[in-house]
Amino acid sequence: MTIVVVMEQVPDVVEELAIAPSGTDLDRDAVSYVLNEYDDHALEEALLLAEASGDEVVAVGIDTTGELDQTLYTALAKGARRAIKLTGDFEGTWLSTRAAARLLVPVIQELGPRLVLTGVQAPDDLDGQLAPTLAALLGWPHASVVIGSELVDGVVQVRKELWGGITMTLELELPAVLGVQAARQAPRYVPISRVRQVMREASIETREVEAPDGLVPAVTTLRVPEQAGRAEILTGSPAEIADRIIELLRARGLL
Amino acid sequence: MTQRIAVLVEHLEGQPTDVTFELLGLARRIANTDGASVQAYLFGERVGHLAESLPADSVTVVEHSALHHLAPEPTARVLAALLPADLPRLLLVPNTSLGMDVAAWVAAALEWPLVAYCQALEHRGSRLVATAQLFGGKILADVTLDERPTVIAALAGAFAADAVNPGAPGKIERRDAPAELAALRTRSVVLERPEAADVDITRAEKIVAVGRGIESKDNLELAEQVAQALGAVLAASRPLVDAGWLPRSRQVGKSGLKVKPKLYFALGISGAPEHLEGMKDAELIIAVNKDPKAPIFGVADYGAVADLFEVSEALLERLEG
Amino acid sequence: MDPSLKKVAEVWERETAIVEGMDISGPWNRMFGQRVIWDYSPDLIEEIAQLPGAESFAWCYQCGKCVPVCPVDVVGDYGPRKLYRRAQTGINLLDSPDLWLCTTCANCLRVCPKLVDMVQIMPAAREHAMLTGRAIPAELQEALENTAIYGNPLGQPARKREAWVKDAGVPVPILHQIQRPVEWLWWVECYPSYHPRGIDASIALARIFNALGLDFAILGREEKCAGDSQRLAGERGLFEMLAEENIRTLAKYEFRHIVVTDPHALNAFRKHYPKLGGQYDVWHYTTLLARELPKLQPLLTKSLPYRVTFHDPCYLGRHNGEYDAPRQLIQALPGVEFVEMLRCRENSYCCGGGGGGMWLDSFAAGHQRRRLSEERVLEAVSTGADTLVVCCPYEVSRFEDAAKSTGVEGRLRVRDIAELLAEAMGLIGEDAA
Amino acid sequence: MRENGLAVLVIGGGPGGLEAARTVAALGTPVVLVERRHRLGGTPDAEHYAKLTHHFRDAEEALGELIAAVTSQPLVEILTRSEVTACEGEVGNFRVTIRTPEGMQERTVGAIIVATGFQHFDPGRETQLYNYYSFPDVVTLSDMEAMLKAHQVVRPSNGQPPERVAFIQCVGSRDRQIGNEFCSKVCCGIASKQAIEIKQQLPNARVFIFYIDMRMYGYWENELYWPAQEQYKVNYVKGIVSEILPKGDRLLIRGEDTTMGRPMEITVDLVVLSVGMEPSSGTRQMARLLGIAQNKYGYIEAGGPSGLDPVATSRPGIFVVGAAARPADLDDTFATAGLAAARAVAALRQAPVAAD
Repeated sequence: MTIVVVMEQVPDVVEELAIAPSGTDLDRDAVSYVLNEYDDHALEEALLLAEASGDEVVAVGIDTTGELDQTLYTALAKGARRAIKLTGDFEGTWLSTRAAARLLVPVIQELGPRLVLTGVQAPDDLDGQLAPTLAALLGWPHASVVIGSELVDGVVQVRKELWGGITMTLELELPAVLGVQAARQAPRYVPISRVRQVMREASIETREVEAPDGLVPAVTTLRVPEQAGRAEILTGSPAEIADRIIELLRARGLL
Repeated sequence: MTQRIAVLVEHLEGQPTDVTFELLGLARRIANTDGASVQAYLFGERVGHLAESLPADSVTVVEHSALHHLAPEPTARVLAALLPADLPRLLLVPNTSLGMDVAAWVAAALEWPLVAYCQALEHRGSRLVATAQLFGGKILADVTLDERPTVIAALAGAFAADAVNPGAPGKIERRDAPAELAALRTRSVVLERPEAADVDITRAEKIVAVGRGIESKDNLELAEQVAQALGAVLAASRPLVDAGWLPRSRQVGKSGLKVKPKLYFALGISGAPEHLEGMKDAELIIAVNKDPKAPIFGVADYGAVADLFEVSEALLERLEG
Repeated sequence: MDPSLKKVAEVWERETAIVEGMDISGPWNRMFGQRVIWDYSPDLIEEIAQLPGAESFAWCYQCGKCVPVCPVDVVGDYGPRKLYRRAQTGINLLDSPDLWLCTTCANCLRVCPKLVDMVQIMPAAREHAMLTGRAIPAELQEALENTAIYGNPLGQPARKREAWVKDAGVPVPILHQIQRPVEWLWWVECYPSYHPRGIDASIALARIFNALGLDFAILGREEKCAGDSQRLAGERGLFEMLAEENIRTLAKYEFRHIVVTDPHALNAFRKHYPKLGGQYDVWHYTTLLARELPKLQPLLTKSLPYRVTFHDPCYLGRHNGEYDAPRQLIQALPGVEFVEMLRCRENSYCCGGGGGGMWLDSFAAGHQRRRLSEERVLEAVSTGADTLVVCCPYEVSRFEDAAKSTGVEGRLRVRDIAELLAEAMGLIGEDAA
Repeated sequence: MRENGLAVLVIGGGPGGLEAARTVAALGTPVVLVERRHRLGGTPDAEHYAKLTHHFRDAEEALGELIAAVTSQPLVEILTRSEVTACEGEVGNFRVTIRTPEGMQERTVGAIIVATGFQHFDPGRETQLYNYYSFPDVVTLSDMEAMLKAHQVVRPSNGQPPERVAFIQCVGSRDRQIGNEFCSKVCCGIASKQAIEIKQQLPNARVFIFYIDMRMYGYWENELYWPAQEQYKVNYVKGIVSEILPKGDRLLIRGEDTTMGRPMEITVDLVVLSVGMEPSSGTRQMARLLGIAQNKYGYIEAGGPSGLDPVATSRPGIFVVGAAARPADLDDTFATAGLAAARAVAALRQAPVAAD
């Protein structure tokens, strides 16, 4: 049986981000892309599940960057059996979550997996997270913010993190969609030697797809928040400083 | 018909969460401008009694055992069943672990627009503009809403919980559980609370972190008191862990753990790059250090050039006294 | 919290612990139970020895010469010959913390009668551990992932690699901007480009180069980590990827020689890039400056009232044979009194940063009485020196941290040779560090 | 220089005696070679050596060449199944009595070379050292040589090839209790050589060598020890075995792994005791008969007045070869044989011509 992992490359927020002249997207020429860190956890969780169940992991991604191969080869090197890349007339665009889900649904239906895993969120999913969106379009049960899962007797048992350490354990009938916050263990390391070996020996299946409606998020403008780079210095006596700190915490609901 | 601004009530173990009131406050401000009314969706098992405490014009109550913990599938299916008929102007859902699953699912199922990570929602002229935090908070996206009903997944803590009911308690409307709940594919939902002994600083919402400025192991007690008063866990920079004052599981930084709490309160940490690497993504960083040139002030949102012991004691007086 | 730890009064104790066959589990009285050796097998030795490059692992005949000179054994229970014996008694190196403790300092190889070459064995064994899916220490994993993504172990954006240049106060030409041939291509490397203390040394060196009228330029954002320490940490593939990219980049420009700040880059360019098609004339900056001493000497006008000692970087000294140039430079500094540490030149101690140790600091510290860097700064202090001079970019931050954690912070300053030269030339102030 | 026509008597037909006889004859002097056994070849032949240390020469073949070189030499008279029973006189005029199958013979010889060799240390029925006489699967180096020569390395108890073989070094050597305070010199090399041969014949066997310290003289280091460890995966463990206990139908050996500082208990199928050398009975007997001094261990005292001559005995004109004087390998034996031959011929030529 099959477990699908959806993997996405996203603009690297470590880099300084600039806004394109259009005002509705990042300056994509200045952006560098990395694998969405949560998708890396989704892959790890999928591999852990598959190692226990004997399922086959298929990594699927939409190539919006022209650089997705590296991500997919890495997934293959880590233990995915197949990798499928969707390509189309959307390279360099900011794909909306809804559009991504629409592109993915036919592939998922064709693969007929019993689980779809993807990262809980991405830094650019303005119109919602991918996992629940996919679940809605597929009509499957789902849970996000997943921190652990197990396939037991035809269901998946999922640990979903709420807050303050509280977790919710759900049993979902299969097939189901999971949005992974953290795999049960840190994503494994695969040495580049292995990735390079896979690049020589394995291949990525490519599917040309049509761009759907609502391709990009409906942004009016993007802007950089006004934020001082350095700390605002609290002055006064220790008592006054303490007062200010408490005030700041209260204002943010931290007290 | 009056337009409605709808809010999904998030609750946990019989208590509405703080963000529910923040969203009700936001809904009220929008409604006041638009002449709309505020409608709360209250789903759960035996939660009807909460309806009266909610500052909304009307509370739509659906009770069913499957809704006990607001699990994603049942909650989303109820909303998807009710919304096409109710057609609110906006549906406000908290962008929390519970809410994010529901918001995206419902919006996709109904093909309604959605703005997630919303930190501001305000009128600009006649239009509503939602502002979302993207790219790790480095970019804000303004989205001008059109006339279609729209789902807003709003960040917790971003809006003031200042809503008051203008008039009498709202109208309470009980609805039957929709048929979809009979055919759920989510089974068995259980909540677990963490064991008190476990401290995992990577998951802590609030961290009080101490560095060499704490001077001696005996002084850790003061920092521990500050942490307790703030509901935070205690963490440390490398030298303290090396000295064996705290276990390695409390070490923040390159060679320790990477943390992203809502609050990082740094006491006596100068901020070596190796340390900053582990905590610079915290949402709010407040640093107290005697050295005005301490690099920690380069990443902190707020800083105080002061004696950490004096500030700690002043804080304790206020928080405990 | 490690789940096997439980709190007993004020200490944390492990539920069970077997160390080198000694079962030290038990209540706080720590009664020892000794484990009998039930079997010997060459299998685990063979598993390592069959790896290309690691053949010599099976050659050890337990003479023990390596152990006293192993810097890791000085602060823990390690030593190459012990690895062989542990393997023989059933402890798999691939699953043992020992796998990650070697800094590839090469001091064992220097004395080994049978040429058991840990400098080759360790990378091969580590790569094999990675390829067979064994977990690697998280710190190292992060550094390797950062290097793969960003081209530097710090996880800093490539664009910021040249950001220090604007603070240099002197021209630092960048090749992709000037587009002309230069005499010297200065390979700055990662820590001198990104780490604040590394940048201090880079600025000092840029000013010295300018004062000498050297025709030089840097690659800036196009430079990626030379990758030698990643290779030694077991990531040969990552090294090859970086080397191929760097060789392609270097092919775009005309230059006659490369001068490197980092001895690890020197080692990579001298010994490993040629195998991948990159042939360069590479100099460490101390070698270059020592050659320029006739021009440099008259510029050293300010007397520095320091008592200094010098730490030989493993990859400059033992690996590449340069012991004299740094000493010539130090002895040229007016006013400076130079004292040697007990372990210097060929038998110099190791800072702990090589072979991936830079990214295994906490891991290693968990298996050692004290850090190698701490051992070294204490040795430096014992000479009566007030300044520890270094010329490898790993060392400034390692030794400064060590000075803090050993409590000698106020008594010992750590300075790059370039910083002292620039200070004596009046190009930087004493506090520029 | 003058010839008196007298022969040199060589006592012992092992490698040392053969080489001495060959050299004396090659120098043009007649030889009488006396051997107690019915055939030449000495201990390597009597104990069925497989291969010789250190060139892995086939023992039978190498000895065959040596024997042929002597038997084809007309100047050598060979007396097998013979023993010297009396000797009197002095250099240039020794009158010896030899018991041969044909009867007693009297001969006058000018010089005598004693090449009576060694015997292997016997672990002893009374001492029951390592239970050699109780446990069939405890054997000695010479037992193993015979098995290797027959290509039949098996456990004597059941005839099955062993999976695990352990050598225990220094059995009967370097031991004040036993009285053999000397190192037998060859056992480390021979154990390593045998370990290699065992691995050649039984590639899946595990071979252990437990030692106090490995004494690999000269080229034995790189020709025996290193290949055994590096190519044949022989496990060398520093720490001598204290005792062997029965464990089911196998053997449990107990000792300390001194490098690791930990006790060890290893189960094996076959134990080889690396027994050392002692002077042979012939050596002791001839020393008494010839009136030459022995050291406290029974070896013939060598060195001469200078202390530096390894073939000189306490009596002028009588010379000693190889393992009759000290634990010796074949190199030592051949070197001293050649030297003894030269010294004997020289002594003969310088001695006064017999009165008759």
